[in-house]
Amino acid sequence: LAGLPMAAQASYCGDGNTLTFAGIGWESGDFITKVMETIFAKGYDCKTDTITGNSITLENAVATNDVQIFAEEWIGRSDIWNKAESEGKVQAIGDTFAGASEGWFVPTYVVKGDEARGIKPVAPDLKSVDQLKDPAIVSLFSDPEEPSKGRFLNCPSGWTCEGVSTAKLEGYGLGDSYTNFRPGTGTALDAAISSAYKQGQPILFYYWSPTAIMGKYALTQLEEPAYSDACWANLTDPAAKHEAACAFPSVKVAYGVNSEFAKAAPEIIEVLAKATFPLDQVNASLAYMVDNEVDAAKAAEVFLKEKADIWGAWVSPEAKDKISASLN
Amino acid sequence: MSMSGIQIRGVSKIFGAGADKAIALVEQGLSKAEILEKTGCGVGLRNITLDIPAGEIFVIMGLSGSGKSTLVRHLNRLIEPSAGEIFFDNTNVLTLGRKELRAFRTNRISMVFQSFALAPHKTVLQNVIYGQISRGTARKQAEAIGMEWIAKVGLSGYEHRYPDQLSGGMKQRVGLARALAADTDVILMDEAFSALDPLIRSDMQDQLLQLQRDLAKTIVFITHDLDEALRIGSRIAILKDGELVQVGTPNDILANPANDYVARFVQGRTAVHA
Amino acid sequence: MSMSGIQIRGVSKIFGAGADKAIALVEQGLSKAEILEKTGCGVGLRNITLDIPAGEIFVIMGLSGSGKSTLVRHLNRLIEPSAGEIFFDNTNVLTLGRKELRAFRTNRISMVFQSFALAPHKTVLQNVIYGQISRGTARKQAEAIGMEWIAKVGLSGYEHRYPDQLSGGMKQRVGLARALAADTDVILMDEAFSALDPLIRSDMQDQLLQLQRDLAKTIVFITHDLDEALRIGSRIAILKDGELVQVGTPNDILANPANDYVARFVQGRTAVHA
Amino acid sequence: MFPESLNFSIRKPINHFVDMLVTNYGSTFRAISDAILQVLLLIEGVLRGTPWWVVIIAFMVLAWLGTRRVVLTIGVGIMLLVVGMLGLWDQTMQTLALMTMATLISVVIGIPLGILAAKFRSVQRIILPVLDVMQTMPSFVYLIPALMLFGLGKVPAVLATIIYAVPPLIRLTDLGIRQVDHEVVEASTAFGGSPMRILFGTELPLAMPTIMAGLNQTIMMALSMVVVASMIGARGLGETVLNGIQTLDVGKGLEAGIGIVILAIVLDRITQGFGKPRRFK
Amino acid sequence: MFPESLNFSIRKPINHFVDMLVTNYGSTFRAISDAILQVLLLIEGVLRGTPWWVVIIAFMVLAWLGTRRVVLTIGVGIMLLVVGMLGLWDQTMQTLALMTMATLISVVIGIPLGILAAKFRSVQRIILPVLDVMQTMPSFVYLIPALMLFGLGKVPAVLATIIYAVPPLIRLTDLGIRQVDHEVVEASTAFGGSPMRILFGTELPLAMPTIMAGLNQTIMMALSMVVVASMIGARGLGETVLNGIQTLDVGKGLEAGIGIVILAIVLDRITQGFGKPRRFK
Ligand SMILES: Nc1ncnc2c1ncn2[C@@H]1O[C@H](COP(=O)(O)OP(=O)(O)OP(=O)(O)O)[C@@H](O)[C@H]1O
Ligand SMILES: Nc1ncnc2c1ncn2[C@@H]1O[C@H](COP(=O)(O)OP(=O)(O)OP(=O)(O)O)[C@@H](O)[C@H]1O
Ligand SMILES: [Mg+2]
Ligand SMILES: [Mg+2]
Repeated sequence: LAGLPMAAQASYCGDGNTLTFAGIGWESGDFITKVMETIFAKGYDCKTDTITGNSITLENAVATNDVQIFAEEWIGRSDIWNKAESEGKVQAIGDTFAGASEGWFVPTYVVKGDEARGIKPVAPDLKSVDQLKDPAIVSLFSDPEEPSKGRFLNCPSGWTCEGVSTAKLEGYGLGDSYTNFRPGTGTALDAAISSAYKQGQPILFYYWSPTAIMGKYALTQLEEPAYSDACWANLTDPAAKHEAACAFPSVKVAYGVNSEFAKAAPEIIEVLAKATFPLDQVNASLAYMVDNEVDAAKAAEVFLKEKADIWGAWVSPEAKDKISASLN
Repeated sequence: MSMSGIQIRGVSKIFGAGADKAIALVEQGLSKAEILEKTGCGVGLRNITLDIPAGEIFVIMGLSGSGKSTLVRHLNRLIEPSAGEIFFDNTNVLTLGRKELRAFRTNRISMVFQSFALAPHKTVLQNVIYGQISRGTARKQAEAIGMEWIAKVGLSGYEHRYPDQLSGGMKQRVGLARALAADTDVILMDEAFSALDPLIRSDMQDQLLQLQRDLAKTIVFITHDLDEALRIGSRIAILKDGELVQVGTPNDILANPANDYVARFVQGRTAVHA
Repeated sequence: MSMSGIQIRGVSKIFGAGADKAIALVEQGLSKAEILEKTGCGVGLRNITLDIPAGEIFVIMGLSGSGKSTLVRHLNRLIEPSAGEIFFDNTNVLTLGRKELRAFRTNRISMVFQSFALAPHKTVLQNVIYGQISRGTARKQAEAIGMEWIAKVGLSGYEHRYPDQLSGGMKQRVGLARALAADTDVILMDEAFSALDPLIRSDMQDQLLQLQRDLAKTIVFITHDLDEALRIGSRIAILKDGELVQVGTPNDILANPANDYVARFVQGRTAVHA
Repeated sequence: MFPESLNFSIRKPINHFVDMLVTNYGSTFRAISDAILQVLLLIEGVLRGTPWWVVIIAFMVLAWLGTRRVVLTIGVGIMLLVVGMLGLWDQTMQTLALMTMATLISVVIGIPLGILAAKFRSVQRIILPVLDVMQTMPSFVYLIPALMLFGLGKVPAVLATIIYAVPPLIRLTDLGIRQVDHEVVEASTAFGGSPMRILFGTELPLAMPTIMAGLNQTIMMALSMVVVASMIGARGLGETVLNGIQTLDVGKGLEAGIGIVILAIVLDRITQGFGKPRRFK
Repeated sequence: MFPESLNFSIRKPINHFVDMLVTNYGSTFRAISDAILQVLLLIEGVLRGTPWWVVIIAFMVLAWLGTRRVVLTIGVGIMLLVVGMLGLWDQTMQTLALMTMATLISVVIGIPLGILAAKFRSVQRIILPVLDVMQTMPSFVYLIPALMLFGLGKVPAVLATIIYAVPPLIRLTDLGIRQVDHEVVEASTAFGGSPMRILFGTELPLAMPTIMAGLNQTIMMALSMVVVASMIGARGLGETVLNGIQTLDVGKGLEAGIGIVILAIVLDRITQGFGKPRRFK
């Protein structure tokens, strides 16, 4: 090794390692992963790979260094991640995008109606969470399995947001009038929302943005009391009694990486630290996928071709040239 | 006439695929062995025409594999003929619809199988009353009839045993009781006594004769035992390689065997009460 | 002496659970029917002691259900006795280990089953050569032996057929050929001719006699046909309800039946070449 | 690699078809769904409303009636007690309601179809590839449209469970009947047994061991769907498993998994007991 | 409700045990995993490296040799062509490699175990509850520790597939051998057939229809695990299904689902063909 002329180029990729991404299934994660993969493959001559899986297995794989980068990690949302982070096995780098938010939603036609589809507003005054107690509103969201109650579609079981929303339901005093319906998977939640939306029916659910659902459908977030640290501490403590609740804090979405990898590949970490997608850009790309019925790879290609001004700032000039060249 | 018995008219049966080709060869007069070699088809019966009068014990004899079982299976249509017709009291059995066929089988004809064919999951009694139950007899009554026949074939004490707990001859007697308990006009008996010892056998022969005399049942009886045939048969038919070689009263056959084959079959016996 | 035959010593067999209790009742001398009623156990054999000399055709007769099949199945240990011992050339068959037992079965003893027990997935030829192949004979050679026996039982042309394409008597002959092709010292024949017509049957009897004369085979033969027993048997044993009633040469038995039962069995026959 | 020029896709028409269905016929399907739901809720209500010890005793009585085996009866009692002690009683009753319903419907559908397949070669020819699809098409592919049409929760869960679990019962009923000794059936025919009597008196009893192997597989496969059922919002043990998995809490998942296994064993042993002929008990 | 005072939990000890395993024995398990992986990669390499038309012809030849049925042989060709035309060739070959491996290992494990269970009542008594656990314990419960030990990807996928798919083969081999006509076996015994000859010459051939029903179920269940396999990182058709599901793209999921069904049908028909006795072809 000593004989090699100044192995200054000694880098993670240069040493022949494969840079493995988590193959995230949802649209934005898929899109971002495709963009970053192309950047490292073309700009930094990395051997790249993507491994599919559901998010638990993939997060776990980051902890074991089977996967190096989880491109859209909603920090604090998954117990697996929290545990691995506290053990120092993984860390969050940069911000994948800023301004992600979460909350409780209803379709906008519930409040405003939708003339084009002939839907009348059924709850024109509905604005905030505290109105949900109103029996008229409860009966709007009636649960077929327990018709006397309304149905609140929570986050899938096991996600951190599920615990928080459960605590909120109690905190807002809605526990007796709504069933806390946990759909089991993100897919089930999405299917329920999109089915209700297509049929113009009222539905009350937890959701987050940026997402394809959020891009596709007109949704209205219900107002909640302002966020406070004390309130949040109470909501996230499963043992506590919840008497009041408040809004979600703004969410940090970052690149989740393996800690050993982070040590071994500072040049990659440097790029990740800078690579923040503007929120409207993510939304635009998601809309592009929906409108044109194309997959994330195509959207990533279009983004890289057309928005060099955005991603150009994340990489070194040589890398930028190489990437641009590869696109043509 | 009210009881006209069974008429078999030109019945042939070919086993195996390509029966058409084989039946043409049968008409050309090729032998069973030749046809087997040429087409792979087995000739079961060839052009059998035969009258079985009502109220008689009609015995069928012949070499092993000569088509005896095949012939009697045609009578209750367990086998469909490749050619020919079968009349039963002047109705063509082959044209019976599903329902008529079932009624025919429950009320008119029953059978003792060469291989017993008992239901392994049913007790002796349940096996024996099968025919009666099929016909709609109330279970109580059917069981009384069944117990009677079980006693007559010497199986009292075994009515709640299962077939796999019986000896070969006992199984055969269950099959026998099953056919007799069905109380039909016609009973087909395919080597029904072959597994019985001489004592029980002669007892059974007596019962059969009595049944025929008292109730005028028509019994088609396959046997290999010439003594038995002579003792109980009103008439004897002899088959060879699927062909009918001779049919007549026992004395006819003993006195005037149609050919050498029949002569060898009845060798050493002379006509009685001739 | 080199060929000492088979000795059966005090063998009893009880079928069903609770054999111990039943065997006590057997010793108290209760009847088969009583024991069946009391314990639900079937008495197969009770305290049989019998010598079967080597090189003879030994016939076993008796009522249906009297224990004949059960007795011969003890000889090749398809059934284990509830009590008693069996010696074969002075070795106790019941003490043979797995391997010895297998060697004993391949080389010394073969069997014709009352219910044929052919392998349905094997052709006639494959069934017939089973014993030879078990013994390790090369397939070519085994097939030659098999074809020879198939011809001898009159089934040439059927060697590549499957059992379900054969008539009852033909199946029985396959079973016969299988036992004979195994070429063992002892052959157990459980009603081996019961489904055969008189012509083939007498032919088979001749072959059996010849086999015994030429090769000094020991043949244990169960039959219900007294003529047959008298014709081929060197010695006849008569069973009743699992008990041995009489054993002796045909003439002995005809001349001095041990009791009324035996007398009825041999009724109407007189001793020949006395 | 396969040449791209030959490619075609059914993706868009399928998606548009699903959209159309959901948009236009959603309410019809909801009505159907609600009807099924009422039955389910009834069973569940009974099971959850009954005190735990009554349920355990009831199952022990069933086990005894089915098998007449003391050890097994006590075993059933202990296993159900374990479920309760693991703190899973309520979830277990929810899952049990779902599985009982799915198994019952599977039997009602599966055995007759198996019989038809055994009797008519044409039915068999049509049914076999359908069963292949039912067993191997990933359930979410049809669950998504089902979710959209029937709503989240128990109804699509029962449907998916039946679709996945019924094929082995159909297949083995078919096989069992075809394997019945031809001679015995022939004898029944010769004595004028009606097709129904032959079927119920001869063929089904003789095919019973094979049919019961099919029912065993149906129960096993139904219980292997418990987690999928929870993925679409059916409550019960599956939800606990899912929660355990998603929080990497293997112990929690295992506890609920044990609950599922116990349910499977209890349901299986009892049904097998009832399926065994009296003679061999 | 079940009284809480009776509760106990095995959750913590299990979790600690898993932690301990991962921490202390992780590298050992990785080594095992790598060995299995090599074999898998070999099969996959061959399948993916061969031109598509060669693969299709090879399968058609196999189908012909197995079944001697023209329609079926052509059907196999057309179905594989459809997979290619749906643009799923490469994924299909990846899945095929995984499934071939899993099925082969299942046969190698399943038939001998089934035979042992049929021969020895004690083996059967031990094996049956284990099979119940294998079929109904939700796979993720054991997959999570497996993932931690073996790493992501094909190896745990093959393991999970085998665990889930092998039980019906064991069960039906057992049942099939027990159902063989006692008299025929007795005759073979009387002629001195060795246990091996009786097994291979008499029992297995006569049990074949039932065993093949088991193999059919094993193949069906293996292919029903394709999506789970992809959830833990195995490539192939499951990946496409998963992606389709997560984006509510029913059409995409359905296309890949059809690919899975086709694989199931092709594998099943070919193996069934080879399992049928020559007499009935
Ligand atoms: N497996 C069994 N289980 C119970 N009882 C049996 C069994 N096998 C035979 N038996 C009984 O043992 C007795 C003798 O049977 P065996 O088969 O030896 O009679 P057999 O003399 O050969 O009669 P056959 O001439 O009718 O063949 C019979 O009463 C029968 O019921
Ligand atoms: N299912 C079948 N398939 C093919 N051939 C058959 C079939 N059944 C019978 N045969 C053939 O038909 C012929 C007549 O058989 P059948 O059973 O009628 O003879 P049988 O006279 O009853 O003989 P046995 O006295 O031996 O019972 C035989 O050559 C037999 O091989
Ligand atoms: Mg016959
Ligand atoms: Mg006998």
